[in-house]
Amino acid sequence: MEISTRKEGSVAVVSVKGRIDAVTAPEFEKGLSALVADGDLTLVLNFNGLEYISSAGLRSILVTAKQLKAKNGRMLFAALQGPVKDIFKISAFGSLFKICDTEEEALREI
Amino acid sequence: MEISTRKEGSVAVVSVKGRIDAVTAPEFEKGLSALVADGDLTLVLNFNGLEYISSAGLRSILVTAKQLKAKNGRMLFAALQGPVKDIFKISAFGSLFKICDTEEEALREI
Amino acid sequence: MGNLSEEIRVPAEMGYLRELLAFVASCAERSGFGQTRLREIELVMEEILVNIFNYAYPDRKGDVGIACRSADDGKLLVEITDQGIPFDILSLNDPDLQAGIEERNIGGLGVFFVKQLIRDIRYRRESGRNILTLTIDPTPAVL
Amino acid sequence: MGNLSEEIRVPAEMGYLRELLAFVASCAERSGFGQTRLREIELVMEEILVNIFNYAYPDRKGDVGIACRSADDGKLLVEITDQGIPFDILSLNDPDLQAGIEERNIGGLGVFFVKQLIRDIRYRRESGRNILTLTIDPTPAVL
Ligand SMILES: Nc1ncnc2c1ncn2[C@@H]1O[C@H](COP(=O)(O)OP(=O)(O)O)[C@@H](O)[C@H]1O
Ligand SMILES: Nc1ncnc2c1ncn2[C@@H]1O[C@H](COP(=O)(O)OP(=O)(O)O)[C@@H](O)[C@H]1O
Repeated sequence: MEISTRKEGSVAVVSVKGRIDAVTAPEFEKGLSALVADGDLTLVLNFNGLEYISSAGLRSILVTAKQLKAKNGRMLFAALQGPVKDIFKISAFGSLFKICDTEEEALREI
Repeated sequence: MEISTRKEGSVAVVSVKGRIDAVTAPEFEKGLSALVADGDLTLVLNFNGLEYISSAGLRSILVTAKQLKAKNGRMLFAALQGPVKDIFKISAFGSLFKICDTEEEALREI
Repeated sequence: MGNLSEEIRVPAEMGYLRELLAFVASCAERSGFGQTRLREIELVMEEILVNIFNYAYPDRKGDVGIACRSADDGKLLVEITDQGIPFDILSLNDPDLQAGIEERNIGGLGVFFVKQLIRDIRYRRESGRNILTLTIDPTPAVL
Repeated sequence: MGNLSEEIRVPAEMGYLRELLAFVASCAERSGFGQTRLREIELVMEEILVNIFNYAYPDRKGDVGIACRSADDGKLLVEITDQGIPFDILSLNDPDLQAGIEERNIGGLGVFFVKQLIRDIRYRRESGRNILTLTIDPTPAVL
């Protein structure tokens, strides 16, 4: 897994490549929590390069979402690929988060 | 494993890449036997790209060497890399075959 | 399991996850499963194994075993065995997918995925072991 | 073998060779063995396993098992088990390396490599099984 973060105005865009599984989820969660702790309130997760996510990764997302919610922040998702999209669907994450086809669309949503 | 063969005058130069193990040795042996059956009497084996050889590969070499010997032909070896060189050493193949540092040297030997 | 099955047994620790996933993947490939179903099986196996690593042995170290065998109709039988505390995956309720972010439980998705992706799951406790048997259809479920 | 060992068991067929080699390689990597010794171990394991595929079960199908365990002094213990015909690798004579091309036996190099690369080899026959135990030093032998 590779994470890179950049700022677009007040939005933190987090791009994740590779696999978020039980081995890599702790690092993913630490990255997200650090942003929230630093005061970032809007996160766009660009999953264009993400090939695989397991429940460990969804758990990290929920943990971060709860932290953001407590501060009136939010999380959006962009560019989910086939297998990750299906995992989001069976987890009904679409009812919790805005999920956009592209990063640009997510940034326009804010 | 990848085998490619070309002619240099009357010499057949056989270059082998990858691994000669019990799985690939039959194909390697078939390639050599086909040359001998076609009347090639001098084979130079360029092992520059060969990473691994097990006893199954040495067996194929001995089978071919015996076929060649019966027809007064011969086999030379060139460009053995570290692990393959060591296997040749513990098998004492140096006393059976001419082993050269480069293909050019092998071709000059003939 | 039958005679020509494949088996692996390793310590129940996260460091062995990738090796175990590779083992099951090669069993499923050998049974002729397609890429999509292989991905689903990988997810299912990760969820089951990580739970065993995390929960089966709360106060000691232990092992986990996997056995694979081809079954009828191109199906693959996968049996996961541990000697941890008794746990029946089938006894858990599904998570509440209607809940909002604040109410939503952060756990429970792993077992839910397993049940969504594999129709035929059997559990038994036998001489101190949890034995979970998945009879896996080659047809993809959702992924 | 001890509790925290790793084990694999598969049909004794060539199609499983790469999987078995990968299994032993990850045991040896986990024990901290270096690249050179890993290559030697790969060769040794190929030779032993291919012989079991080719010779252990002349008239039926059967399995082969491998168990790995860390031992003292950073050594790795590898135990190879089959239920084939009794065969003690240690009983074979070394090939005649002085022979010329015509006299030289085309076989016999596999077992010879195993003996050259592993100093501590033990064989026993136990309840219908061949059990070969290699105690593998992390120091490369020749390769
Ligand atoms: N092998 C196991 N042994 C004991 N308890 C388990 C085991 N697997 C799962 N559990 C229990 O079931 C719960 C739900 O598991 P799961 O759906 O994977 O979600 P999570 O692990 O994220 O909580 C776990 O929190 C744990 O309490
Ligand atoms: N597992 C085994 N069971 C029975 N016989 C064996 C076994 N392994 C080796 N042998 C015998 O030992 C001989 C030498 O084996 P090896 O040194 O690997 O050379 P090769 O297999 O090329 O003949 C084999 O030809 C075979 O007769």
